[in-house]
Amino acid sequence: AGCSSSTGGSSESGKEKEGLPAVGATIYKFDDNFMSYVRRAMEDTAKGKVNLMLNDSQNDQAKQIEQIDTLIAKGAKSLAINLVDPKAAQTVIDKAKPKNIPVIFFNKEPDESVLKGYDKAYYVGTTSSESGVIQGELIAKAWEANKDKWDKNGDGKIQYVLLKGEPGHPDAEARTKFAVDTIKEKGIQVEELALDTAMWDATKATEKMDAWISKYNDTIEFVIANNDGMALGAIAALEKAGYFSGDKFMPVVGVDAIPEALEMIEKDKMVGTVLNDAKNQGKATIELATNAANGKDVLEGTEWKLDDKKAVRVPYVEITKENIQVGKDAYK
Amino acid sequence: MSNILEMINITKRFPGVVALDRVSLKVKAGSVHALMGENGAGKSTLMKCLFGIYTMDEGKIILDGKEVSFANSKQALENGVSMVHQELNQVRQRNVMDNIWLGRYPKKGIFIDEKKMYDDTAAIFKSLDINIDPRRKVSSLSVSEMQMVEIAKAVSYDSKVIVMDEPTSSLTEKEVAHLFKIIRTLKSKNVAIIYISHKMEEILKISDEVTIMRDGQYIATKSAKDLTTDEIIKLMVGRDLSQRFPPKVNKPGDVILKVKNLTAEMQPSFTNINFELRKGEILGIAGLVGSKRTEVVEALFGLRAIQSGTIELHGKEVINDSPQQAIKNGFALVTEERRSTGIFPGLSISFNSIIANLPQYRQGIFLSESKVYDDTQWVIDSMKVKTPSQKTAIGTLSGGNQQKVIIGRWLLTKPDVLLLDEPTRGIDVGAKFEIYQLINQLASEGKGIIMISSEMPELLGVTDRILVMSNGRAAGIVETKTTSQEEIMRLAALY
Amino acid sequence: MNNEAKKSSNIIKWLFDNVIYVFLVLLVIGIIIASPDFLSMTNFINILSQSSSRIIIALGIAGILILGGTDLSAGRQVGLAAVISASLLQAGDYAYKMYPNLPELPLFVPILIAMLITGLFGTLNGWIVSKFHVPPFIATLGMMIGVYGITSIYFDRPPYGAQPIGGLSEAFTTFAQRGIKIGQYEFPYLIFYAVIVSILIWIIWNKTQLGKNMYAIGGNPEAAKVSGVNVAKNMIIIYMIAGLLYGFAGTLEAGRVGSATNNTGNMYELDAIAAAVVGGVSLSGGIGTVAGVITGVLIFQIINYGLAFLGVSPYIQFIVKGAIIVVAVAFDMRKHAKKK
Amino acid sequence: MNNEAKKSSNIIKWLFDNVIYVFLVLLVIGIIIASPDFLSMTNFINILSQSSSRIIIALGIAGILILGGTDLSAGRQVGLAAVISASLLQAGDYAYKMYPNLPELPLFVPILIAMLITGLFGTLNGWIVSKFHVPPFIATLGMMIGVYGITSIYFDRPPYGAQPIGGLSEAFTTFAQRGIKIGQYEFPYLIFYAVIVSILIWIIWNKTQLGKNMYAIGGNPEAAKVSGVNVAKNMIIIYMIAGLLYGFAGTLEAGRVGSATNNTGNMYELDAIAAAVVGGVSLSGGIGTVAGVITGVLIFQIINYGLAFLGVSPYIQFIVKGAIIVVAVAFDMRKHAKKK
Ligand SMILES: Nc1ncnc2c1ncn2[C@@H]1O[C@H](COP(=O)(O)OP(=O)(O)OP(=O)(O)O)[C@@H](O)[C@H]1O
Ligand SMILES: Nc1ncnc2c1ncn2[C@@H]1O[C@H](COP(=O)(O)OP(=O)(O)OP(=O)(O)O)[C@@H](O)[C@H]1O
Ligand SMILES: OC[C@H]1O[C@@H](O)[C@H](O)[C@@H](O)[C@H]1O
Ligand SMILES: [Mg+2]
Ligand SMILES: [Mg+2]
Repeated sequence: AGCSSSTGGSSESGKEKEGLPAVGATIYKFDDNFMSYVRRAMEDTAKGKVNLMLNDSQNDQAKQIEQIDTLIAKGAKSLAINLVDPKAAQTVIDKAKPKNIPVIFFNKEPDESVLKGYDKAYYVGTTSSESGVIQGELIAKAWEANKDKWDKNGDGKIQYVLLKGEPGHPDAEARTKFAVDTIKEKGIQVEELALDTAMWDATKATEKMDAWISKYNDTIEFVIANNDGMALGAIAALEKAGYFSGDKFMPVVGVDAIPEALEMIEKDKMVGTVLNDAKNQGKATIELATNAANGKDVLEGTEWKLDDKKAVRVPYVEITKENIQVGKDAYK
Repeated sequence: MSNILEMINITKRFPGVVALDRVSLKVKAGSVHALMGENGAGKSTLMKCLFGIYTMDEGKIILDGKEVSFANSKQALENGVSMVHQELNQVRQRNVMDNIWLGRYPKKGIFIDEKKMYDDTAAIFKSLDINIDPRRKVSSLSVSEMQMVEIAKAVSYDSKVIVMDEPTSSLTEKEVAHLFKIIRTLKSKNVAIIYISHKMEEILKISDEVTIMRDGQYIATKSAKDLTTDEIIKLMVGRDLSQRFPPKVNKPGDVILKVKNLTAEMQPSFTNINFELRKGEILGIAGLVGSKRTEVVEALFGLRAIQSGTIELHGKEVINDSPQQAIKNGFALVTEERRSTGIFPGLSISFNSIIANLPQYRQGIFLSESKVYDDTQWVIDSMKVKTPSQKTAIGTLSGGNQQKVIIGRWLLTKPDVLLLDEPTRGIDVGAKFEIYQLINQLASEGKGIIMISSEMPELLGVTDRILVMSNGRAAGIVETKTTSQEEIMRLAALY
Repeated sequence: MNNEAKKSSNIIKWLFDNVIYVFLVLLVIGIIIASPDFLSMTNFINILSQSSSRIIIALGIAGILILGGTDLSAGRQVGLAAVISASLLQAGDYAYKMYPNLPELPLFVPILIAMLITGLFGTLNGWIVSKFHVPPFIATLGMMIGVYGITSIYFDRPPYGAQPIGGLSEAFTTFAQRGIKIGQYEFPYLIFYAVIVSILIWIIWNKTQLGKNMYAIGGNPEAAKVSGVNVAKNMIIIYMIAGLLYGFAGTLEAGRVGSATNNTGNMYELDAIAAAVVGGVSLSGGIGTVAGVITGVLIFQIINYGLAFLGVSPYIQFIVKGAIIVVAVAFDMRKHAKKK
Repeated sequence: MNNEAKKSSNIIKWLFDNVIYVFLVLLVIGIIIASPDFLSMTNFINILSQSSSRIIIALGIAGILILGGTDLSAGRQVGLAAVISASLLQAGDYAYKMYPNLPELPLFVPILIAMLITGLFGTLNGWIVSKFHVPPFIATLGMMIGVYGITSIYFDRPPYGAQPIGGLSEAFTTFAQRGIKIGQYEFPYLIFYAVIVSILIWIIWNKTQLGKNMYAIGGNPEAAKVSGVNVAKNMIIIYMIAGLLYGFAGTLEAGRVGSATNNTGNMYELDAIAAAVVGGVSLSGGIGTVAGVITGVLIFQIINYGLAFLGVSPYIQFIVKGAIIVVAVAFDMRKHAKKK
């Protein structure tokens, strides 16, 4: 096991890398669907520019802190950090600041005050809540257009069940809250039939959905999932119960826009999802980190702009059948 | 008669010990060959080398004219060697016939032929006159029944050579007689038996030849006809041991323990046991296996719940509802099953010596190292434990030496009442003598001692009085000086 | 004792010996009282079908427990099999295929391949444990970590990276999601697979030499050895069978959910071991029955399903589930306590 | 044997008995060969400080393993303590405080509260195991699930819901993140805490009655009972001590990371048990040393740190890590094999 794996460019020779500035990066969890795309974009962008040292924090903030120690010990010139737990940002800065190493946080947003406390700290990413808001808008729009079919009991309210990700996970919490809040803001009444955590997991989602279908039968009018994985699990349960054949239908939404979900949307088994723009998140992260590592202004030579919170914002995009190509393009 | 088995110059080393140093053994077909030696002499190790459990370091084994060296027990069994192991080796969770046919189940196609297993077991038991249901779980058998099952299993292989490593350690006289009958039948079928035992009386009765080992070395092989017990002992121990039992010097005094109407909670067990024990007295308990002797002492020691009855110590009632309480009240118990309730196999001699006596070593919150060291050394010295060091794990000692440590453990607690359940099981004559001496000495110091034993000579040689139990009841208490083996047997069969 | 008393004491003894089955019944009654509509054929079928692959995994692991071993790699092996079978069973027209040019294979080929691979890893477990005397906990922990690495490398690849492998072929989803219609109800094939596996395992455990050896090795390895049992060989086979079962269960998981990731099966071993123990398998080896294992799995699944069905809040579910497990086993242990 | 030969055989014996320490040294040498700049004071300090809370947890769990038990709830207890101590130790001026009106408490108060609570759960574990004879695996599995529920309920509350608890007070982060400057290097306090805990535990295990009783219970519970050991009481105390240690480690984790969530500590028990076993603790009880446990943790941490330092790709890291663990123990087991 040599050092060859520390960047995505496997074709690169070790020698070439020696000369490149080192950027230390952590991904909160390597096998996260979405982050795997961000990671690829980072690797692609890094090729030939920096020596990217990638770490898998395995969803454990303590492990990530340790990896940062290691990266600093290995002489990283800048850090690109995908926090496990956004509130741990201060600890990261406490480690980087004395050594004057710039930090680009990405994908999970630290508190504004923390970023303000270190002039070499920036953020690239979205706002967790945004995916929830967009999901909520998507639901509201779809509901308004199909109310006559979907409001099975005709009471004008959405009777929904919600599959939540891991409790305490910032995305799970934000999506759960903002999706429902947004629907309500659009003036649609809702009634929660059931809410349970399926831990981002398709299998668990299938099993929860089995129980709910049995219990609520046709009174369920909407299935909201915190991510596409759980949405797919729910669809498996629904299909087993006879949905999506004949005129039995159930609107299901998720977040992530993974290929499988796009397929479901095309087959009319899913109403929509929310695309996280992985490509641009990864690209922006590395571009800023590269500049930082070279001691340049982080934005130099890039198309990105910082907002007042020292953040580069990469927006979420709503995906439905109409703009499905946008989702597909993300995988080109 | 030709030698069916020759073991020549076998050497076996363990870290820190040379267990066998060029030991030889020649066994004739159709004979009973006794293998004798003190605890730790290397008898079991020699047999384990034969049986493929240990790999010998040097030496040669010739079986039936062919040189062999078994890599595992399977090969030994397939080549006509079977073995009754010193430590009971059974799968207790399974039933008797599963154990008997383990490693060689009869099959019908790919399935096990349960019916054949049952029938064959029943047939073997019938021919050996054993009365145990083949479908019983082994864990529900008494120790002696387990031992009989082991013997039946070894016999059922139709081997040329059967090793019996202390087969009678848990058997009573009646069962021993039964075993001897089995052995004689085997002999008549030209089977050779290697017989290891510390029960002197048995050796001359059953064996044709005797090989004696000492300290891992071969000493001599003689015809049993030409030997006396004393000669064997001399060869084993390396010096004269004129008497088997030390002279009795203890003088029973006042009553120390009074047991009144003791009845166990979970029946069937003992009922209505009454007896008194005096200071300086050694009270034996005799009885057949299953007569609940063990359960009585377990109840005295707080290991078994009692339904009614009282225990008085020094005239005051005591309630031993746990061993801890019993120890506090000055009781000690050397249990019958050394392996399951005695030793901590992975832990050191030192640990095993002092564990029942910890409160004595406390200095503040710590334990005094030096006291621990001294007491351990006392156990090793006074019990003549054969060990490389205090730190040696007890599990690697020979069975007899383990037993000595356990007895030492309890002597350290300086009990008023010492309960001994088959204390000399598996212990060699020399060591037995030492243990008897210690028991005597304790008695002379005014302790009360209760000793369960299935060895009649031992009971008659050591005790002052004997309580005979029969079927959970006290059949009578006899004076040792005036009683006889016949009287005890009669009482034991009373109920 | 008179006859009456004897009879009632026999019943009490029976109840004690079968506490765990009694517990299962009480649990169901409890849930029904809390929510009478729990008592429906649909729920019954759901629970059975959700239990199916778990039963298969638990039977695999239980064999190892009875041997006196353990297997932490079970869940990751399930995941590996799920990912492999899913990747080989994507529908021909699915846009994001892992192997775009792979024709649609007959169902049994990918299932066999997946089983073969996990069977191999199972064998490797058994080999390490029996030949190098590595404690099963460590051997299978190493395997758990290693297999996850392998699965991830296989899974997280171009063209699509770490994406759930979906778009499974119709044949595959039918195999794992459909069932046999009896009257108005559809009994999922899954249930039948579990039944068949249970019967096979029951036969192995009770009627074959391998089974008897398994119990003997777990009960007293020394005794087995000196009785001429080839301990290593038998251990390896039991570990191998477990691997095969994980492989089969993994393909069922993929098919049932309609997709697989490298995280599929994560921690399944914990549930499986727990279910086996609740069902009376002894962690120190030598003891366990097929019926017990199945009961254990059902208890777990009824708890999971029942709490979700009752709509108990997620956090409270954790607490209740933890408590029920402990109480179930505490009750079960009374049968041993009684004997003293 | 002549003197020379004896000497060399003694060395061989020593090497065999201490294979695991030898392995540790070889591991370090291997990494240094692969990357000579691994040999630096910074790396050394990093590894030690990263090992600190793990050592504390592993020592807690190792006591239970020596008892013949196990503890799956360790990680979740660490999480509970982390969340509790963090919530009570937020800086006065931090905007998102869980208790907006709570004044800044002296450091030891929240630490003690956290330890008290986990000490209680530890005691509960011990009580269930010893009084109801529930197998430790099940009792602590129930506890693991239940404690997670409790932590989540505590964590997911108004005013801010399930948000990571950050903004820890200066005193707290200093306590866990700073250290003593010696020359140009800062030795984190963490290391000293681990050393102190190790010494205390060493004393308990080796010099006190409790320690002897612990080994006795693990070595042969029946014999321990007969020898007058109050088995239940001693077990409960050992479980309680483990709980206290998890509590302390949990507060260190929160302080070290600078925040805590209900996921903090998840699965730490697995690493801790594995480290203990690699360090020679027997899962069947009765055997284990403090030095061994520390070595086990260091081996794990050096593997983790070393692989990351070498830049081995994460998925490959899993495979290498799995293999190293198995090999380490396989080597260690040769000392037993030798004796046949
Ligand atoms: N596995 C082992 N490891 C280390 N030493 C051993 C082992 N087995 C036996 N020994 C040592 O070998 C010697 C011989 O032991 P062995 O068990 O053969 O004696 P024995 O003659 O059968 O005694 P006993 O009559 O007490 O059964 C003893 O010193 C014992 O400590
Ligand atoms: N049915 C049984 N199930 C389990 N254990 C048993 C059973 N019967 C006897 N035992 C155990 O076997 C041992 C001896 O049994 P018991 O007390 O009946 O006979 P004993 O007269 O004490 O025999 P001995 O003195 O020869 O050991 C005891 O430790 C007892 O617990
Ligand atoms: O932590 C895991 C989760 O992370 C989210 O960001 C993602 O949308 C989910 O699909 C899931 O992968
Ligand atoms: Mg409605
Ligand atoms: Mg012997």
